[in-house]
Amino acid sequence: GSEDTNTQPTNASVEGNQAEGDQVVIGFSGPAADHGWLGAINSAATAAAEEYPDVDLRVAEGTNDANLQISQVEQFINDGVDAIVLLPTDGAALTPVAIQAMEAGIPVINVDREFSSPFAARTTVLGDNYGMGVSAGTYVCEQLEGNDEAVVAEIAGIDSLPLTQDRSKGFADALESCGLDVDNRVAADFTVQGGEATTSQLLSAAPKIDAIWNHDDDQGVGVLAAIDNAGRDEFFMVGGAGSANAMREIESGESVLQATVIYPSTQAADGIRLARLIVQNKAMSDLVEVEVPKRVVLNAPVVTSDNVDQYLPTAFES
Amino acid sequence: MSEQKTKAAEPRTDATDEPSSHKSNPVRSALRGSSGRNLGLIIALALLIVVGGVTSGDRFLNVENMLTILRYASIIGVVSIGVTFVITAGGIDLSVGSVIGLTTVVASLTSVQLAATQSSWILMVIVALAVGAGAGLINGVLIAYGNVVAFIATLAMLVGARGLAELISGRSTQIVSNRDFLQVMRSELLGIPILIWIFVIVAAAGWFLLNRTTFGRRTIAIGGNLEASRLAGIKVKRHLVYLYVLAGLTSGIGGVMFLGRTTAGTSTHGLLLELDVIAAVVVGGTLLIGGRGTIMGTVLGVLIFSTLVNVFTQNNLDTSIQALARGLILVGAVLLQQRFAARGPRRMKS
Amino acid sequence: MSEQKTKAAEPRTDATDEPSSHKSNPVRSALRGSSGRNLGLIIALALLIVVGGVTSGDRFLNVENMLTILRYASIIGVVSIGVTFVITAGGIDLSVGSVIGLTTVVASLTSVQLAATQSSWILMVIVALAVGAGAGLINGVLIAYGNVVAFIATLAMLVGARGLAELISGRSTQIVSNRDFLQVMRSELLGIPILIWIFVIVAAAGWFLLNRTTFGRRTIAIGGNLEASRLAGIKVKRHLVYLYVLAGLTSGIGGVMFLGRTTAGTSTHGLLLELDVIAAVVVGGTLLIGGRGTIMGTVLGVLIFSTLVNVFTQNNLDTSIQALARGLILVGAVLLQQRFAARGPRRMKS
Amino acid sequence: MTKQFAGVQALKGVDLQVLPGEVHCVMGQNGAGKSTLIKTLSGVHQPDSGEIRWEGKEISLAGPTSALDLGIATMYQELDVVDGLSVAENIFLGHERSSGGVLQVKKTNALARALLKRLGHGDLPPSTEVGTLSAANKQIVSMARALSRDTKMIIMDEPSAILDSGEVANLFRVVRELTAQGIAVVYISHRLEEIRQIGDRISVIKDGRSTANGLSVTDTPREQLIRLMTGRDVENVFPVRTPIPVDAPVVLEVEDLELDGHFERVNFTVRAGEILGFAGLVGSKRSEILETIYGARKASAGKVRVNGKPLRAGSVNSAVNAGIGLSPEERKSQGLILDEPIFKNVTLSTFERFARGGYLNERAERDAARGQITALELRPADPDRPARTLSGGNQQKILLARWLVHGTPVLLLDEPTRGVDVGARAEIYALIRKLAADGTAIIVVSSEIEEVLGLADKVLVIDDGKVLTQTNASDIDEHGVLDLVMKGSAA
Ligand SMILES: Nc1ncnc2c1ncn2[C@@H]1O[C@H](COP(=O)(O)OP(=O)(O)OP(=O)(O)O)[C@@H](O)[C@H]1O
Ligand SMILES: Nc1ncnc2c1ncn2[C@@H]1O[C@H](COP(=O)(O)OP(=O)(O)OP(=O)(O)O)[C@@H](O)[C@H]1O
Ligand SMILES: [Mg+2]
Ligand SMILES: [Mg+2]
Repeated sequence: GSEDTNTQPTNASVEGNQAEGDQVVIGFSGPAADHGWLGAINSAATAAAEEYPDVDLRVAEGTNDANLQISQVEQFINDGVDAIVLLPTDGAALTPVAIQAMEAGIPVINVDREFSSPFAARTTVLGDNYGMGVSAGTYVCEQLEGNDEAVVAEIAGIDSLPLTQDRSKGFADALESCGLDVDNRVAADFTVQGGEATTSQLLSAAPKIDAIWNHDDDQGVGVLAAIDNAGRDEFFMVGGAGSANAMREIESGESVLQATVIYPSTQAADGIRLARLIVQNKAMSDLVEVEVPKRVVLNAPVVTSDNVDQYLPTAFES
Repeated sequence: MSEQKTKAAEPRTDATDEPSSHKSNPVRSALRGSSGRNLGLIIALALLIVVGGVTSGDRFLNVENMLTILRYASIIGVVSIGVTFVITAGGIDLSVGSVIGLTTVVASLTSVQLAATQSSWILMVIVALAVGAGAGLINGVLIAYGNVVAFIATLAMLVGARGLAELISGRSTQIVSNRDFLQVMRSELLGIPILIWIFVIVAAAGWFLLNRTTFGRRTIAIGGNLEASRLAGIKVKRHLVYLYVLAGLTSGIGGVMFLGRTTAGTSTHGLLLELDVIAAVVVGGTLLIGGRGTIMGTVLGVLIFSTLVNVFTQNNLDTSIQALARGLILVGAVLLQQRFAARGPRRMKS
Repeated sequence: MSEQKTKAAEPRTDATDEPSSHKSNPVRSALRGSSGRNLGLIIALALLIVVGGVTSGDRFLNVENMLTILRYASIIGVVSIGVTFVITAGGIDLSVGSVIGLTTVVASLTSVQLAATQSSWILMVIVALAVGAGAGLINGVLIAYGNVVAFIATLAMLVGARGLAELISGRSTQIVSNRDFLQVMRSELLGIPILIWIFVIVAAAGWFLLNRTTFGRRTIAIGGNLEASRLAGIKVKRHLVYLYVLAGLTSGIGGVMFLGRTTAGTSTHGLLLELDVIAAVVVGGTLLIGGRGTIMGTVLGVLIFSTLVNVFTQNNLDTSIQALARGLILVGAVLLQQRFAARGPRRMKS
Repeated sequence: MTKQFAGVQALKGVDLQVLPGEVHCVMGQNGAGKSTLIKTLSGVHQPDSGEIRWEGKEISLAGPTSALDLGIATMYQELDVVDGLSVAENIFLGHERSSGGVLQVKKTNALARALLKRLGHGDLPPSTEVGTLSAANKQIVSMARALSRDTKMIIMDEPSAILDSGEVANLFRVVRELTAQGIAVVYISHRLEEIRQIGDRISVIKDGRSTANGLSVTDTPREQLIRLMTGRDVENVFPVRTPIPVDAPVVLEVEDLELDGHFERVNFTVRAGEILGFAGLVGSKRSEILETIYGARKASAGKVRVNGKPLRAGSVNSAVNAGIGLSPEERKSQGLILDEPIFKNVTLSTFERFARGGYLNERAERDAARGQITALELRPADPDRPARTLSGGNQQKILLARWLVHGTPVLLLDEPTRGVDVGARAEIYALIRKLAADGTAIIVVSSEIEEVLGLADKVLVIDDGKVLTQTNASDIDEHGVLDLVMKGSAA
């Protein structure tokens, strides 16, 4: 449908955007769903495609191997899909093939992990990892105000991912602004088992803690189990990503988990919606712009017991 | 693997140490061979503990922290016992990690949890064990009767079980809501958490099974010389199936422990656990080509790795440096163990 | 591994098929054994291609898509050739994936890239190969002279090299800016991308080395019976070192290919590649206990897996089902291969 | 009790009848099909046609277990023990003494000790790991295993091949005990003298076919047996010694060689064209001495020189390069690559010669191997056959062929005729003699003292790692050797 005669950008409206347009074939490739958030990314992407009768989604096997993912994108290019939504295992490594797709006239929507070249994507949808760290750090600062000796621990995700590094940097920067720093830091691997294993070690290593930031709510299930097992509750914890489980904990008010910072698991779903709009030459309805923007950075709000009911409905079941 | 060399060449070297002293010394024969190897491991463990004590002092050397190490070790430990049997018989099981994931997912399904609430939490345990044993049965039948190489059959199970677990769970984490179950799994006995007890019991049972029963003898015999075992009238194929079922069963137990410890079932449980398990078993001194297996060694291997992780965390080490150090220590432990394996018997003599 | 059984028991069945036909038929003896096995693999591959063609039609059966499959296969393929040698000699190398990561990181360091820009892009290649060979050298020396079991030594390298790569790169992805290098790596020859040429050349060289040279003969002999090889005067230890260096070298080549294909060096390159590689080698028909190795089989094994992945993507399967299917196909391919391995000789006779 | 049997591929029609309480000898050349026959009887192979009758009833043996259940126990030609288990555990492998699956260690050990005592080896501790035993002791263990079953028939496939005369006497005593209890013994051996001593009846197999059935041992002359087996006459005499030229140079010098815990201060020289024999009992460390000379074990003291040049201790490569070849004691584990073709096994230490710049010339290799295959009458004469499919005697010939291709000036032969049939044995003797005549210095180790004395020019009598005496072979006889050894052990 990309050879649609209507070359003029439409004056977008919600109804107009919802209306069925030409058939759009979208290829989606992401990392292996080896942790809850990525599982949610996949499910949300598939769900988004199912909402639209005019979207035909091709999902490639999730992989952490750049070589395989490149091959998948090449396949999409060969097949002449209308758009590609790509959550790369490594932004830089997938850049050349994304450029190749763009050069072949296929718009690429880059999700979550950013390419190293501006020419590689038509639109980039990013969560704000640095912002997440800042939000978490700011919340911790607020809660610990006046306690300069406070012990702050951090349970990161996979250390080798740039997004983890960004989160940690944001967190450290925010803490610095109120005179705190990270005393104990461990890295889990975004899984429940990893969260549980590293946290029980962390608790053992740090007999007294005032605040913990855990990067990911899915590994948070394990983190909370470890805290429970150890019978510790002298601190409060801030989560990350914003799973429904975590929000229910916050809602209960009985948990050490007091807040979580949202990192939307709907990024790929957004990517798919945007891909459809781009291919059908539609624009975003509430923007004046006649085209889909080049870059969408999602907010990283803090969810606490005060506003949890507002976020719970859209939270992902990890 | 290149232990072939070791196997072919080593016995002679060993032999140099105990020539033709035909007297039957019960102590010596009880300790036969393995003692020297275990000594090396014990020294490695002691070194680690000293390092931990020196670098972290009381924070490391206290009962709570020791229990933390043991709790962490317990799941890997239980599964390692099962895998020790498989490896002793000359096989391999790469699927234990995935099978754990699958058992936790199935046992924490809403329907199972519902049924468990209505009857007894034991049901969840039974489901987990049954799923584990079932996966082991498939492995075993493929290997023994389908003649599929163990590496490939269990690699296929690794991939397949994980996929099935994702499919069943829809990739979401299922929270365990059965309070009785959680309470039991978190209880203590004589001040020691139940998880650790499970490890102790499985290890003791494994030791007994391997060293004191016909089942154990046959396992070693098959690993040492499959053809001779067959000629001696052992039903080798059937025995191999039992062994993989046993490994599957310990994965099931591991799954139950995971459920209790993390209060959740998910397809990502047990991810890459097989590497830790095999490393622990092999560092412990069980030969990858089969014919020699040691439960004590496996337990020590597991403890070394768990202590290592703990020491790393205590010292707040960067994960990359942890990886580097872990590689070095892995090699170091094996070298140490080998040194003592060669020396052990000679010492015994004097 | 339980191929011990296979080795001990299978040849007998083979033998019953060709009883006392004492004529030496050169064609038959050239094809002997391996032909049957390869036939099974070729059939498996053909089946896959038929499935791909039927389900996806022209989208699957076109030159571009075939090149896509081959480009993907090429990196795994090159490394698999090196690992085939190690496994043929009865060893194992679990570290190839990590070593690839390390080579890409070192070769894409700013200082190296700077030097490469000033002199020639060949420098980057040399650095990558040197790092790979160096890692292989450490593996080899540990295994041959340190008597560390290959599984453990290379597992330690797996963990250690990844840690080192993270440390060196500071966990960031380093972009390759050398245009000459990228241009060469992306060029084509006779319409075929250079990556595929590299695979073809390495495979051909590997085939020649294994089947036509003294080096290959030694490799097979050591895998077949290490002690007998030693007693026949072969320098077993030295040769083992060469083999691991060779595997390291192919990892280095794989690293260069990764750099060209992704234009980036990062410690996560090659993650878990060892599993794909070992699976391809073993499915190909190289025995894990050593003594039999087939480059053709390895190439077919690699192609089967690459085609499988391609067919999956074409058919838009749910990723969990893909995992499940992959497990089943893995077992299926081995069963098929074994069927034909047993039948092969009988067919040849008629 | 009757058994009729015909037709596995390797067996083209074999009949065998075994009566209770008799020692039934099965004879035949290497590769005749004896082992294949007994493997069908013990359920390892299934016959393609023909039938097996047991106590009058036709039976089919699905596997080793069904044979064992019927009361047929077998000692296989290849050592069938498990190295990682103890002696007692090996003996009761497959029918462990247990109560409810729990091993009764004490009982097992006691029973094992009793069995070993019966075999004249009360000194072998039941808890020793079998991997540390010599081949001969492993054979004892395997024999004890066969006896440990409640059997009606015991099949022994070349049980005496690695035993010395004392051990063989023990074995015979046990066999007589068994037959006195009405147990049938099927006995396979290439040593005709043994068959005379122990056998009641003889069946002969040639090329997979029965050529004689149930001949009486006493009524069949030796020559007739040999003719039945080989189809020709063989003079089983040792070839005449050719006098060694007085000026023949010393090729191999061994000076004060020691290996800690095994042997001490071994001194001797071998001249070109000379055959030196090592005589002694099993376990006297003769193999260790050879392996140390060869560098397969690292000497703790002493020197080995070839043509005056000292060898590097513990380096096989240096020994091979200097021109020493070893045909090891355990041909399967130390000598052959079983799944590789014959010709590659033959050229295992010489294939470099057939290569230019690393590129192998397989045709030349195969031709060279074929030359030796013909010369040694190796059967089957197909160089591409995997070594695994050859009979034991023919596998032994491969090892000889290996060093013949190499053409080393020094040859160390550890049990060169173990399991080799009478015909081939004579050929090997002649061959060894011819090699010596061509100037090769040779050391022969054999557990048959007669063989050592008949073949060698000079003899070292060795006991427990000590050289008791060094003498000309013509100056000593079997009794002399045994007397020396007994005295040596007593001292
Ligand atoms: N597994 C096998 N595969 C193919 N051929 C075999 C196999 N085993 C034995 N043969 C062949 O069958 C024939 C009989 O072998 P067998 O081992 O029974 O001989 P044998 O009489 O026991 O000889 P020896 O005295 O040397 O032990 C030989 O030609 C041998 O090559
Ligand atoms: N691998 C080994 N490990 C331990 N002890 C061994 C080993 N091999 C041999 N021995 C011991 O060394 C002694 C000598 O055995 P060896 O086989 O070398 O004697 P031998 O004189 O060569 O006898 P044979 O006639 O059997 O060849 C025996 O007592 C045996 O128990
Ligand atoms: Mg035989
Ligand atoms: Mg000997």
